[in-house]
Amino acid sequence: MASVEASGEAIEFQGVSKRYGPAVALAGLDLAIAPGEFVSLLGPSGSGKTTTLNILSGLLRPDSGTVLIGGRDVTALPPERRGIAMVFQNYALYPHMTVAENLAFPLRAPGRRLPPERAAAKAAEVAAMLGIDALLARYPKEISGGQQQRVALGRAIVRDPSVFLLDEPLSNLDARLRLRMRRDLKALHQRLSSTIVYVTHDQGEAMSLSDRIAIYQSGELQQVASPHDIYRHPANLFVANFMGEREMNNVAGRIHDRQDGFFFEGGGLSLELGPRDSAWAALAGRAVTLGIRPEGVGVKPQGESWAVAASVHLVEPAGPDQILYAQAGPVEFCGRTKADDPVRPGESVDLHLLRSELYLFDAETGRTCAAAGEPLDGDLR
Amino acid sequence: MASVEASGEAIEFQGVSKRYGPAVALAGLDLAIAPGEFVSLLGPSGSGKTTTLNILSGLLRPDSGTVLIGGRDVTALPPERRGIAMVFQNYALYPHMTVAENLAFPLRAPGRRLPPERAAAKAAEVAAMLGIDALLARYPKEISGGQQQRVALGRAIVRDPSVFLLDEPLSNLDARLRLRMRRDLKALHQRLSSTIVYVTHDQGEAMSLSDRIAIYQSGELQQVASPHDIYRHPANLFVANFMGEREMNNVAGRIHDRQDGFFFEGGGLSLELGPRDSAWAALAGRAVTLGIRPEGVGVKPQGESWAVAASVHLVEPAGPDQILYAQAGPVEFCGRTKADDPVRPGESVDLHLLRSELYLFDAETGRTCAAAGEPLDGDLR
Amino acid sequence: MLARPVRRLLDVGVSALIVTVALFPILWGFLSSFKPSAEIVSFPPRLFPSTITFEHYRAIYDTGILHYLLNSFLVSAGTIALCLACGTIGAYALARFSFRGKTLVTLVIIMVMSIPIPSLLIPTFTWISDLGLINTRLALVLVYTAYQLPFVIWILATYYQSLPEELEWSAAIDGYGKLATLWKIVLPLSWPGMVAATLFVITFAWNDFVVAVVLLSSEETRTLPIGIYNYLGFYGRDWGPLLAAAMVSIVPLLAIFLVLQRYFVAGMTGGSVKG
Amino acid sequence: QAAETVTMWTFLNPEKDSPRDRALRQIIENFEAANPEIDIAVESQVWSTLTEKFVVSHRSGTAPDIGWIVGEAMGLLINSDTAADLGPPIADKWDAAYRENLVLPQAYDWLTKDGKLHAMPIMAISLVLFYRKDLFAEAGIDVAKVKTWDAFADAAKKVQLEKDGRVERWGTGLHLSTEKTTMSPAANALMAQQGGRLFGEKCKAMLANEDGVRALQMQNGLITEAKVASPESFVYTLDDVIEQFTAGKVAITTAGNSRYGSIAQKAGWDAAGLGIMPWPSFDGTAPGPQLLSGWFAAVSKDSPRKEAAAKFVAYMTGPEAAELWTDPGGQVPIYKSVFAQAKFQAPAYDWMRELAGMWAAAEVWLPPDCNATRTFADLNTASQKVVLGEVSPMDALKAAEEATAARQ
Amino acid sequence: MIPRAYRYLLPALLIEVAFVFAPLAIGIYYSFHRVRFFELGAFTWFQNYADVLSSSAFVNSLLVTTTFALTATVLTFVVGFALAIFLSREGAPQVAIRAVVLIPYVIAMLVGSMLLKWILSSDAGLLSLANAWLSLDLPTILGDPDYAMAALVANGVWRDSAFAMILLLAGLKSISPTLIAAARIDGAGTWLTFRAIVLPLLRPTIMITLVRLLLHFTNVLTFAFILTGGGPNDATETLTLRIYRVGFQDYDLGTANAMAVILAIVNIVAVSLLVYAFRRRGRG
Ligand SMILES: Nc1ncnc2c1ncn2[C@@H]1O[C@H](COP(=O)(O)OP(=O)(O)OP(=O)(O)O)[C@@H](O)[C@H]1O
Ligand SMILES: Nc1ncnc2c1ncn2[C@@H]1O[C@H](COP(=O)(O)OP(=O)(O)OP(=O)(O)O)[C@@H](O)[C@H]1O
Ligand SMILES: [Mg+2]
Ligand SMILES: [Mg+2]
Repeated sequence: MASVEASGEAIEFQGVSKRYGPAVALAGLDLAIAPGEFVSLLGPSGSGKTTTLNILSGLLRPDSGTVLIGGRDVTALPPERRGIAMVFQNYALYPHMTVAENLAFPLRAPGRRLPPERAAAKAAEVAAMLGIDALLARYPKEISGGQQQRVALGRAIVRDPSVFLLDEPLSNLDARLRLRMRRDLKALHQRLSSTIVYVTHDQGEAMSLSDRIAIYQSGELQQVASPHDIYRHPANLFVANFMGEREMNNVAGRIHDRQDGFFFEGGGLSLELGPRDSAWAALAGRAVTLGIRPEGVGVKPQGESWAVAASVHLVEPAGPDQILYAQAGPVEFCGRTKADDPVRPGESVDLHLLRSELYLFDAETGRTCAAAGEPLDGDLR
Repeated sequence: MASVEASGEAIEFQGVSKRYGPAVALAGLDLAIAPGEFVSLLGPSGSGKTTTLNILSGLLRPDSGTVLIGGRDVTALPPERRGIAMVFQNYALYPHMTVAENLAFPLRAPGRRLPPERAAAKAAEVAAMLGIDALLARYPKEISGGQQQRVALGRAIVRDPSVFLLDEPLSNLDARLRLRMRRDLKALHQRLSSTIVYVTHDQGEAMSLSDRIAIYQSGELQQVASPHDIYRHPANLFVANFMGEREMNNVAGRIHDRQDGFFFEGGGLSLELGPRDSAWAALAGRAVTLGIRPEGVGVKPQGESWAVAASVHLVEPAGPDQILYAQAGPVEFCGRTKADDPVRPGESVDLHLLRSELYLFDAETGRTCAAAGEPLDGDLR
Repeated sequence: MLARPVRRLLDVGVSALIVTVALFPILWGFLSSFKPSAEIVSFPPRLFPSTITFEHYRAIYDTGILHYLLNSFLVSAGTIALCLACGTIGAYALARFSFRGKTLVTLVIIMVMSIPIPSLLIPTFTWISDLGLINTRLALVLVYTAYQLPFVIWILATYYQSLPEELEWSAAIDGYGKLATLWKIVLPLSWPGMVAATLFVITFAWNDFVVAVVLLSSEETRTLPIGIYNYLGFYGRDWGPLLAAAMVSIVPLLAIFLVLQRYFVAGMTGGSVKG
Repeated sequence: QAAETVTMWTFLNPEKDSPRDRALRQIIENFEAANPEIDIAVESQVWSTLTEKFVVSHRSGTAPDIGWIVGEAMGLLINSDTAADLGPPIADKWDAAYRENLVLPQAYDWLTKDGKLHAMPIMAISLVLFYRKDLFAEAGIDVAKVKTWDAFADAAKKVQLEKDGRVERWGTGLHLSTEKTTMSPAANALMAQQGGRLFGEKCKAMLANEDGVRALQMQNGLITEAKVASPESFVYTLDDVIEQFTAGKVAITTAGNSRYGSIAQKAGWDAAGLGIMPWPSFDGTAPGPQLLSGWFAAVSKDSPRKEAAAKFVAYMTGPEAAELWTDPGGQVPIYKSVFAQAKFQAPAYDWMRELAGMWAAAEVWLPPDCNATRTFADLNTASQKVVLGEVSPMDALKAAEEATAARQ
Repeated sequence: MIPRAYRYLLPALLIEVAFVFAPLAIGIYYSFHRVRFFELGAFTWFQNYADVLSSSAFVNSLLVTTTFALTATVLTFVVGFALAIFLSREGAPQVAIRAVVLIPYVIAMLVGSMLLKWILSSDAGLLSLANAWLSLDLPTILGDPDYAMAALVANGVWRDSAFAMILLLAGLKSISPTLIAAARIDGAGTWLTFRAIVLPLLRPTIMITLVRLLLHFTNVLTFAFILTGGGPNDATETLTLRIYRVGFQDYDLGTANAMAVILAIVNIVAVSLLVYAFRRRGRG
């Protein structure tokens, strides 16, 4: 067999569940991934991402449901026959092998079995790409945490696999290196067009790498969509709050149908949403939660926005920007402005809430009912 | 002994070195940390950060040099007698103890020995703070990676230690949680005023948490300074390039002493630095590397800046901003602009290089010779 | 890979083979211990007793097997206690400290295991007599410990070395000294090694005849193997009680194994360290 | 006056209930009743290591006052000079009539070295041939006529039972293992030819000679030619063979006469068929030697209670105790006076009388100062070498002789 | 001040010195003397050693011991390893079979060998039954030098496989299942996983097992003593049996101890070589 297995395969989860005693790690996961797609799994700690990978790789047996790879039901297939490469969250390096041997190990597998020199050459090549070529003769316990992580990554990469599972493969690397690795992964993906399932906590990573992002919460898939859609059209309050560096500003309220149009009212705010004959009618009377990202809260009027009087009580520098916290009646708003915008704690300012950053969520179900300042016809998804 | 050990102690490394065979893990580290100070260690993977912590905690014996804690030479003292709490990069949870037992373990140590109920209560309290209170009865292998990391963190926190070493304690947490933890750590630090040494790869973390940041490269300390100084007054090219989300744009050149003033010339650029009688004179004739952060490269004139004609060849969205790559003669510039600045690949633009973001480094030593657009008298540090 | 039913069948077949080979001779002895004396050595031999008799068990009970059992129990318990007490700390030193003479200590371990025990008997007897320990259970405990300790240390040290050292580091950071760490962290994680060592030591102490017969001289201190051996009497072999006693002697060891076997778990260090 | 406690090591246990245990218990009770100033404390030992332990513990000063010594290890006792001289306190006091009463007068000479009587016999045992009277009768053999080894082989052939070409019952059992060895038929035959001797001057074994070759070939012939003994005989110990005899797998066997009781008790056939026959010889003129051994009592040389100990030994080995040793003990009396008693006229004691007669005719003791025990093993090795190793009998015997010599 | 390592090793070392090395010293002292009937005689320099080394019986026993120990060690190890793997799961049947396998190990050695001799003996035992039932004509086992050696080895394997099994099982349990999982993911099938992951990680345990088995089999007395009595024709007279005979039946402790010393040295050399071979081939 050639050393390039690649050209990705389709993956499908059908109603896959896993529980540990009373705790549900994964609840009826339905997820289809196209061949060659790069999908990131994102979600809070303990939400079932690793469980998903483990079930896909065959390390865990699901309690129910079916897993298909390349259209074939692999639910009962042992890991070594699924043709999957994986980076373990805890690395799982072979302690008795040097870095070089660790890297070359997958190439010794039956059916892949490269001649030793070829395998070593391949391993060295991958090591060079990962910047660990000076460590080839060391044992795992003789290298640093980040170096270990790179070995783990290298061991998965070296196979040129068609399906590729990565569980937070860059979490212990410095920013500079992480960026480079990201680029290399992207290149790899393009070269092999393998299917990649990627777990990460770094939204930037997920955004820049993925074709689609899957958001988990407590074992349940919340939304699967392109990075842009996830960011712009979150399916519900959870997704909206989870994406983005900081949480949205959330205000509970209700949509009022007044003579002069539809209004969001709550937390002392009253924001005009649209005229009487607009699509907002569908939402009239609903209890909703308003959400607006810090990016949508500024101190200068920009585009279409609502002004809200507030008093600043904290300003934090954040690189080229600054984060400000301001109290508007009962609501504390967090906003993000350019570092050179002159706001000082204690000042009274007019906060400008950008309409294009306005989201409304059903107060009961959390479902999104208005996104980017516009009402949605039906409920999303 | 009371359960609060706190009120931090001073730490000092004097010429501490550690080698592994031919490999130098730490080269003559000199570092003094004030009582109650929060110092972050930052540096590429494998640069000696963990080694520093291990030597400080007594797990590693330095080959040479002295370690002082609270003014006392502890170089020969075993770890258990140094009164230090530590979060291990690889967690090192006790696999045979439940989460609750893991958390309570340090409290039951000889010499601290809280009564079991008190210890359990304290552990539960810390668990609640870390959001793992539902997992108290689980064993480490029954929880997710991020949950394990939180247990490791909790085990260190629970002691209210006076010296506190954290080795990438948040790397496996999602952005949301990381932010909360960061805040909690800060609060903890203020409450206990313990001395904290913190290893991280997240510059944002380091910037927002630390009193001072120490930058490592290949076992050598490059600079120790406040976050602002590190960012604004990097000691050398390495530090300057390492800090910030992306590398600086680097251009090799020389400072020319012309009739009309001092000029940086190199890579096809010719930038006027200052008039003939300015402080630039000290640098005249030097071979230097120019450095400018992407944040200092825009497409709109802002403040004092130089304009450089270039053609854009790639634009990447990055949340509220966008990253652009543009070729100016032989030099590729990377810039950062607002997402709504209208630049498109293929366009020719005038790049504006902000003077306040200009750095010059001695080409030979890498030392900074001009920072934030101003020449330095002597060399920094 | 074989189809499931075939595998199952193969499993059962292999299991049956193992059980048969291991058990047959014992079963033969077990069944014989219920035969009347004359039938045990009868020819042609018969597997099952024609009538089941407990006479041999009564006989060993009458000769005071309970007392022998008690002695054996005391000696074994003492031996295992001493072996583990000295073995764990010794093994820990060997596994985790680097010190001058480590190779020498290893050599001593190998040396002690290399010595054929019979060659030590006479000097041991003289020496134990000089110490005034002759005919005491303590003497047995000490000598058994001396013979088994090197092996115990070796097993345990090897096991300790397979544990992630970071856990011990962590305990040190948490304020525990070496011995406390050994007790709280290392021991609970080395159960399989301890179980194996315990089993070997107890089996030796429980079954040793050679040393016991030399060092013990009174009914009072007599251990079970001497009791068993005594049925190889001057007036011929008393198979019935001999086998009955042997069967009885198996029971405690098997019980211990079944109890300890619970601790034979894999992946004890799972979830503890990354790497 | 506080009683003096005399400790004794024996393989018996007076607290238990075998016939011999009961005899010992009775003896001690009688003695203590008669000598209230002396208490006898018995420490029961494993028989096979008893003598060695007695000697070694004597070296380290922890020996009991009295130790029972097994005949085969008498050389150890005497050579190590562990025992006190029992002549003055016991034997020197005997008169002629007393001596006349002894069944085995040679025993005391045997136990005496350099004028010192090292031990006293308690019970005597000799290696005899047991046979199945019933089978002999069935085959029409008159045991009295089995006087030569040829006749022996014939008889064995006749009582051998074969079925489908497989041997169901061997004519005779041979114990030719090199472990736990005693006199084999070859040894008996050899000794018979050498006037009951196996050792010459300076403990030189007398094996490698024509007589030895003849004896060896006779014995091997039983296996290889007459095929009346199992080819596995080379790994059988005496115990193995006796058990086979008891089980009915073998029709004639060697055994210590002490086994009479247990064989009779456990036999898988009618115990009335159990008989003892004299050893055959080559010429049939005189029976083969009765090699005697048994249990003896020695008093530790360093015992501070030698006098009391000797007193008890005297009693335990005296005619009064001998009665108890015979009943309930089941031992062949070593005093003629015992046989004179009315209750020992019963038929159950016939075999003892018979045996005592054989002893009188052919009493033989191995020289105790020679390291003789394993010479029988050497002979067995020689036998094995000839059959399995294709070594000439003479060479094999030479090797045995050397092995014995190396041991002295 | 004693270094801590030695403080921890002290109790163990004291016990060894007191109850092994002290008697051993006496034993070695004996080996330079003529010791008959437990009586220390003249100092004879290396006379005992010279006698021993020039004796063909000694050479024979050395060969027997070597053959027996090597064969038994290898077979026991293989069987024990196979058992450990076959029974490595923690199901009830596995546990039960482990207990069963353990019985031959925990029964008094002497009784075990006696039972085997009984069964193997073609006159008293089951072999004869088998012969009768199946109309076979199995050869006499104990009466034939080669078969007797095989029987001796079988006795060893039968008894001590459980020992190897337990030790290896303990070793197997120390291997993290995550590593096995990782290997499976990497595409390694059962065999490669075993060879490349399990075996190397088990190396220290394997070494202990082999060393201990080897020493056990060179030093064991009971098997030969009971099962074959060293016969036939000295085909199974192991060195230990010979030492026992010379020391306790011939009462020649000088020679016996000289043999014991030689045996111990042979052991130490063999084991050191084994350990060295293991060390050399792997670190980490
Ligand atoms: N036991 C060892 N033997 C040999 N080299 C080692 C050993 N431990 C660490 N090193 C090397 O020492 C250097 C410093 O390691 P250290 O763990 O301090 O790095 P680090 O800064 O913590 O890196 P990371 O961010 O990846 O954790 C690394 O290059 C590493 O390979
Ligand atoms: N063996 C187990 N027993 C019980 N619960 C378990 C076990 N393994 C995982 N869990 C639970 O299942 C849930 C999902 O775990 P999983 O490892 O998939 O989380 P994750 O999304 O990967 O989290 P992280 O980002 O922290 O790694 C967690 O709440 C965890 O506590
Ligand atoms: Mg995870
Ligand atoms: Mg590190």
